Order: sequence, then structure tokens, then C-alpha cells
Amino acid sequence: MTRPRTTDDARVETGRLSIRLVHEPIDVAEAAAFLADPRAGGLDLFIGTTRRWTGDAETLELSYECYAPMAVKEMRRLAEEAMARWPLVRACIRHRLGTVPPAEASVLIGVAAPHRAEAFEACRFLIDRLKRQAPIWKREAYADGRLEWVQGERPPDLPGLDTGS
Amino acid sequence: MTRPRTTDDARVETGRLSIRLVHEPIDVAEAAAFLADPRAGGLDLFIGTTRRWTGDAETLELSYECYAPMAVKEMRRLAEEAMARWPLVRACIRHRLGTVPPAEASVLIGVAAPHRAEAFEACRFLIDRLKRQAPIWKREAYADGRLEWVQGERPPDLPGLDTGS
Amino acid sequence: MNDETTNGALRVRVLVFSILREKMGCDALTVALDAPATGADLLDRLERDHPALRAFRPVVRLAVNQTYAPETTALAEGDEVALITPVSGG
Amino acid sequence: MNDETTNGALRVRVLVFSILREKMGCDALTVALDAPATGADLLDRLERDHPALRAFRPVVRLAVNQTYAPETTALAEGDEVALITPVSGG
Repeated sequence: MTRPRTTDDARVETGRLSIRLVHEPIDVAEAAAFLADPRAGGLDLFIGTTRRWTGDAETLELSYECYAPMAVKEMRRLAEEAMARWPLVRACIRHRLGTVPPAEASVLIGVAAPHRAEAFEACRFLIDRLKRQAPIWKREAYADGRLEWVQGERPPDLPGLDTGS
Repeated sequence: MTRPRTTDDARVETGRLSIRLVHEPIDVAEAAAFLADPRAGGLDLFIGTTRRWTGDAETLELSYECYAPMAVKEMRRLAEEAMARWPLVRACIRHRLGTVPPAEASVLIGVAAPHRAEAFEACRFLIDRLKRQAPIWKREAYADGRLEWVQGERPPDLPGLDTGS
Repeated sequence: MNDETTNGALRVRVLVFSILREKMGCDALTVALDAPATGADLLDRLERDHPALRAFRPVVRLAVNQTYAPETTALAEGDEVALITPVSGG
Repeated sequence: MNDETTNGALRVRVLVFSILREKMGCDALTVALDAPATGADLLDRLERDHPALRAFRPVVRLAVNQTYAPETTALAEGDEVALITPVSGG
């Protein structure tokens, strides 16, 4: 449970917050162990994975590109916002970069809260905002040979503007 | 991923559903691995843990008593109801029995769905219903020596009655 | 407790858990009832023999053969009937 | 692209990602602007040199020194400005 407090281009580690960009498979057990806390009554972990089929298109793999130092800062800002809105005792975010095969996790959001309602709400908030705000882009490699950058449905929010969530 | 299809007093294993009563620590990585599926876009895992403090009372440990064959049946019924309401591709439930120290998991609900909204909703539904319906009882051992059965706030729902959720 | 089966009688197996088990001082018992009998008849009978049940009666639910069932359910010979106080799993 | 600093000019470092990187054929560049200059001035200038940017202009957001900032933001010498098309992480 004791980790050095670090902030660099790929991670933030404080006592209550752990954010990492990783190039290997996301370790779910490690995230759950980080979240365990005697003040917590409920943990919620969301794990985003790659669907093989989107309509008729078969995805062979995804790859993620990232503006790393800003992504880490933005995820930290979102986590701190969640910690201010809900009484979270811990939160962690993992995002994988590079190539991700189908069914493997590309993102993990984990929160620990005294009660379950808060855990669900904060976890949902974090994944929704991360998908809007974190400067990370996904490229799908389809079975028919196409390589396609996935474009988000809406641009990220600017500071001070309504977030529309 | 291939498990024998079994149903006994302590577990149900079908291809898409895995329900177990366990006496050892809940294995989060095993549950996440069971849920991984190329049809899934989002997994949500809820983990219930023991808070050390409830107001001024310090909990040293919990212990769980269970009407095992009915608990397994009821959890299966709830999981099948969730699978009928949301397009889940997989679901798993683990409930620990016997003594559970603070910060360890007593229950895990995991669902895999094509999209995240469904995963969050189904997971929330399952933990809320499990806490109302599964014939399992928790006893708190407090630091002052008291042993106290926790009584749920409402009786379980009977078939055909509105569930009030 | 009456263990003899008489003509027109039925026997059910009753299971009791957690706080009710402690208050009643018993985790399982066999009860003979005059047929026909419902879940409510069983509860009335149990309450007579185990007054500790009275305080829980408003919140007790029955499970007959491992499924929740209303008190109006007709019981049959050999049924397994569990008394379920408000649960607290999770 | 003008790499010379003139009097009253400022230089910013521009970062480009994903589809815009591919369309513009460039992932980083240094741009000199007449001071004072805003994010909008930078985008106008980039659009002139890289017409591929035009189609993305309505959905591009700027990040100045790793924080989202409106196009009205005044730029300063040495700023790191990223062009952020709608993101798709997660």
C-alpha cells in the first residue's frame, strides 16, 4: 500500500490517488488491492474492453495514441474533481497505450467510497469525463485492412464552460 | 474460460453465468478474467468491503451466515433477470461466508455488456437486489465485545409484489 | 413438537437463521400440522411454541422449498420452510 | 514556417496528434507569430500553411501548456500548444 509519491509524464501516485499510463495489460488485482481501505464500504471498478464486432465491421486490434503529460494532468484533475464531489477514500485510473487486442482492457477506473451509491456515481462520472477530456485517441484496425482513427462525438469541454453531462 | 457446467449448493456455472459462495478471499482477477469477452465493451465490478468504523463503533470483523442452496438459487434468478433486462454477455457473483476481516471483500458483482451504461445499471441492480433478496445475514463483531446481527432495513420482496426499486 | 403423523396431518421441515435462530434457540425443527395448512398456520403454531418469534413476525418472509412464498401458500408433506428475517448480505 | 524571431514576435511549439497528425503530415512544429497573438491567430496561421486543418477547425480544442484553453487565450513565447481533435480514449 505504501508507494512513493510520484508525478511524471506517465503516472501520479499520491496516498489516495493512483493514475498510470501503461504499455502492458492492466492489472485488475493490483488496482483492487490499491483501493482496499478500511474506510471503504464499496468499490466500483469499470473496465473498458475492445468489442470484436461493431455492426458488420470486425476489429482485429486497437491502438492508442496519447499526449501523455497532459493526459496524466487531465485525469488527475478529473479524479480530484470526483473526490471533491463525492466522499471517495481512494481512486485509481489506468489507461493502456499502444496495441490492445480484443477483449483486453484499455482503461480501468476504480473508486472506493464509504457507500455504494457514491462509488457507482463517481466511477460513472470518471469514465464519462475521461472519454470526453483525456487527450487520448484510438485507432481501430479492421479485418478488411482499414485503419481508422475513432473520433469522439463531441470536442472536449473548455474550462469554465458547462460540461453538459 | 471453459468451466464445467455445474449447479450445487455453493455454485452455478453456465457459460455466461458464474455464481459462487466462497470461504476464502474473493479473487478479483479471476472474476475479471471470467467476464472478458470479445462481445463486451464495458465491465463493471462492484466489490463490497467492511468499513472499520460505523459512527463511533469499531468493527473488528464480520461473519456471514447463509441459507446456501436458496442463496445460490436466488442469486441465479436475479442474474437471469438482469440478463433479460440488459443485453449482458456475462455476469458473475461471489459472496464470501464465515469470517471476513475489515477491508476485505465480502461480495463481488461483475457484469460484462456491449456498452458501459448497461454495465453500470445492471451491476447496480444486482447488488441492490442481492442485498434485499439473498438469504444471507451479517454479524458484526465490535471492538467493545458486542456481537450483533445486522438486520436489513426492509424484508425481502415476495414474488409478484412490486419490488419498489 | 409433535413428530407423529396422524391422519390428515402433514409434516414440514423448518429452518431458522441468524438472530431468529439465536432468539428461538433452534436452527431446524420438524413441525406437524393439521392438513390443509398454510404458511400462516405454520407461523401461528411456531409462535405458540416459540414466543420469541412474535417480535419478528411483521418482517419475517417464508421461503418454501428454497423460493420466497406468501403466507397464504398451502404447505405439503415434506416441504422445507425457511423463516427469513430481513437479510444483510453484501 | 518561419523559424526566425523578429522584434515583436513570439514562437510557440505546436503538437499534433492522431488523425490531424496524419492529415497535416506533421506531429510537431515551431511557429513564429507577431505579438500579441491569441490561439485563434495561431490556428489561422496554421490553416494557411496546412489546409487539411480547415475541416477540423470547428471541433479542434487548444491546450496551452497542457491545459485546455479557449482560442481567445493570449500566447506567450515558448508556449506548448496542442491541437486536440475529439478524443477517443477509454
